Amino acid sequence: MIGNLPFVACVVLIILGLYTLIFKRNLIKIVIGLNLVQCGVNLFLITLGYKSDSVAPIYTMAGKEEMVLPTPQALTLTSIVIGLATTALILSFAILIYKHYKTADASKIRRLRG
Amino acid sequence: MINEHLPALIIGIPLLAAFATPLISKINDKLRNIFVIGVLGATLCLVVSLAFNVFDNGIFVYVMGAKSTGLSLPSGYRMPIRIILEVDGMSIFMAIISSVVAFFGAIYSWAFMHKETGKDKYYTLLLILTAGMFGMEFTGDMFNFFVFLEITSIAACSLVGFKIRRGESSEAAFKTMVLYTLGALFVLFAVGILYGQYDALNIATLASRIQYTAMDKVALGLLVAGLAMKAGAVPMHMWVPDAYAEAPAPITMILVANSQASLYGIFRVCFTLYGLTISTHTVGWIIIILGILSMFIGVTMALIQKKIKRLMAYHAISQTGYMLLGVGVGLAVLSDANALNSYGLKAMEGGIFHIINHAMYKGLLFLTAGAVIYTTGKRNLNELGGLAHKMKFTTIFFIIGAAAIAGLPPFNGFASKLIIYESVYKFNPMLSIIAMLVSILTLASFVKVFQSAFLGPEIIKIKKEPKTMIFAMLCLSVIIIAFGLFPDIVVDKIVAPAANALVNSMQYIAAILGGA
Amino acid sequence: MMSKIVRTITNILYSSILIFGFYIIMHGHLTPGGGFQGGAVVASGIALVLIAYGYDTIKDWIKKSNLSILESIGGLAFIGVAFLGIGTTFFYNFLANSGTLFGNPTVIGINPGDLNTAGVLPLMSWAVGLKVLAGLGSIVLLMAYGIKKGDEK
Amino acid sequence: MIGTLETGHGLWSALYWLLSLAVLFLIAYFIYSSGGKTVKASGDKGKPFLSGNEMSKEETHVKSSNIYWGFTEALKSYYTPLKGEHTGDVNDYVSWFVVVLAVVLILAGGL
Repeated sequence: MIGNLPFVACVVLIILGLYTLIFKRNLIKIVIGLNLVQCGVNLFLITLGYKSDSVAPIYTMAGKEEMVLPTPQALTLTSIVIGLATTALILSFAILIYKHYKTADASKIRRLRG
Repeated sequence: MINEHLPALIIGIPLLAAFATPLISKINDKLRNIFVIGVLGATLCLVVSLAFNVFDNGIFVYVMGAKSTGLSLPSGYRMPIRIILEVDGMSIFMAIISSVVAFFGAIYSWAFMHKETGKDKYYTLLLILTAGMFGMEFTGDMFNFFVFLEITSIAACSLVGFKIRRGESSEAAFKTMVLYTLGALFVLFAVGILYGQYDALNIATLASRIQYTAMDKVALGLLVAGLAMKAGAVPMHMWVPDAYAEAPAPITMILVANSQASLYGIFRVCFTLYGLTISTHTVGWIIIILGILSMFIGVTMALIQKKIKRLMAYHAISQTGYMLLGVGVGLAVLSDANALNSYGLKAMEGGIFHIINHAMYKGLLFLTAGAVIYTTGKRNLNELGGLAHKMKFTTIFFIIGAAAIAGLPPFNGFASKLIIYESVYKFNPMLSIIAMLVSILTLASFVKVFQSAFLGPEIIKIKKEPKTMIFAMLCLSVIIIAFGLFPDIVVDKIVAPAANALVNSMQYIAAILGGA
Repeated sequence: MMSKIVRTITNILYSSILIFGFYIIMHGHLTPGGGFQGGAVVASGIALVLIAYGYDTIKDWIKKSNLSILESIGGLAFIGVAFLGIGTTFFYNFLANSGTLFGNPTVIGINPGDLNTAGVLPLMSWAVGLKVLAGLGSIVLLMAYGIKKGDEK
Repeated sequence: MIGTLETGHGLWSALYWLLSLAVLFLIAYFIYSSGGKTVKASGDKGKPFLSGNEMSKEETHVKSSNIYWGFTEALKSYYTPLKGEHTGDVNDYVSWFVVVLAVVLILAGGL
């Protein structure tokens, strides 16, 4: 059971992120919600690669113990890099929107509708 | 020698050119434009030559970084460990669309973006977007698919918000980016679920191992929902009119191709990844329902729009519905060999044929809308009128595009819609009747655009449209008319191999894993 | 511009942050880390200087156009190295075990690690590192510029 | 024959269609040319009749929001909720996505 705790945590993170995305109106909070979902997914990936009693896959420290498979960690790293790029882009758009609309309230930023 | 490396070159050359573009911009603007158009033209040639290769020799496998290009399984391995590009009929079909659209988009941009600043970034992002689309279409690896999906998302949203002087552009880009990121994260989650169960990321290996357990069903739902959102299916379509209307016209044309690359993702997941195990009837009906909703709500919303590009964006949603309907019917009868041969395969051919037709005529329509906005500076249909007096070429191109999208013979839209109507009628007559009704409403709303923008007395002053814009529109019109006059050649040569590639998922698996 | 204390600490710290970042980039093929992480560390040094001294002071020190060129060079180098392997395949590691630059064979077992191994991977680490430090640095600078411009109105 | 597409139920050829269109056009032209040539469209006869109102040329242009007014008015009960759903609010966009995700998960999961 205790081994499944990280999976529960990542589902909780994703649900919290979706809650933030649906119910919070501040643009920055929406970005934070996206990042929460992303953290949940990253936690899920990194948990998949976890193996108890094994060492980090660093070649020069190879002992007798088993190594963790590095693929999920590589996936997580790639996902983090992509997440950084998307977050930077979204935040820049948030800055631009604030400059044009003079508000960060998503319910007031609705010139495009219908 | 160059033949062996075609898939890698098609992705690599636009990417290399993208990073070189800012440096070349420092020298000269004109040189940079010629460079970008030349690179995209060369990519188009490479795609065509790869297409001949694939149609002649079957599936093309390219292993990145291996000792030889086709070595997917080095001796002693039971599963591929490297990133593999796998090009079959469907992939190359989508790549043809992407490369044609990107090439004409770059030509059109020359005059259209003339007055803007920051054009070096514009062309860099355009090339990255193109490379990302090729990557999504060629890759044989689920995680790599996610990476290219995000590359296209980031490049597309930056281009949507390119005109930072307009608040609406930033608004559209923000909304689109939130949805794109969320959808891509769910795709990544699904990839994680699949990887956790089967220890593989390669699509062919996953397809050969998949059991369709409860977790696989969750992964399928996440993949279908995430990718359908990016393809613009109703009711997750709200970003489409925002993004399509605010992006510069040539980018809108490429965004259509980008959405279709996500559509390709749905088809690849449903047919190849889950093809052997899926309960095709349920998933097929999910896709059909999404398609019907998209068709109907898209076209009815389009009828009441006041802005020219927003109206066309709603039509893009509606036309996506036809593709989902055609291929969804094929998926629904995939396990029933009799039905598949009698009408399922034809419906898929219709849906897939509609993809290329839609990219061409919707691209042409967006380009004419761009020409209208460029010459008049107005987006609202209420302020337009009498454009046909001065913009004779644009008017003719608009008529061609509108007739094609409304399914008037002898243009290409009619040919693909006819296939969809007739084959879907055998599956379920109701669906076919809805599709015809939608087609009538499409014609009605384009009559409205034509009447209010192009006919009537001259009420506004306009300037003439530049030559490069006319050239790009002319080429797309020629393609549309050629496809309309000789639809059989297109269907036989490129559409039928694509439909067969989707149906025969065993071939896709065997190309990587040997005769397993 | 922040207080004297912050500026003094920044003066002491930023050189070691930069060196640490370049160390991580350089040892990407031996230890945890690599191009992205090292580049991010270097960019955090840029962010530290930006916060301590303010945008007006720093804009004369770090030019955005130079960062943009550096970013292009990083991207070009990465794809260029991938293209160099096209004699065999795209992304082929043609330097590994060749005995030339980064060409030593990897020693198996517990050892301190040899910097001169792994073929094209260190080159790619450097390319990615350059790209990330230039990219993140310009993101931080541009955001500071954008917020500042918004305040003036 | 080149240009003939098999559509699953029948055949379609754009070239034959164009050929028959040309024949029809010829017949129509024949009928048109055999008519009288004495009518002249000059003076008040050639002008459009606008319910007796005098209007300038610019005013005669029908604005796009006036086209299909009757259609949208008749389907008001359909359009009002539909337009109400397109709020342009990013929170609503995400909620629709989550709703569809849930529905697809339930359907695909076979519950």
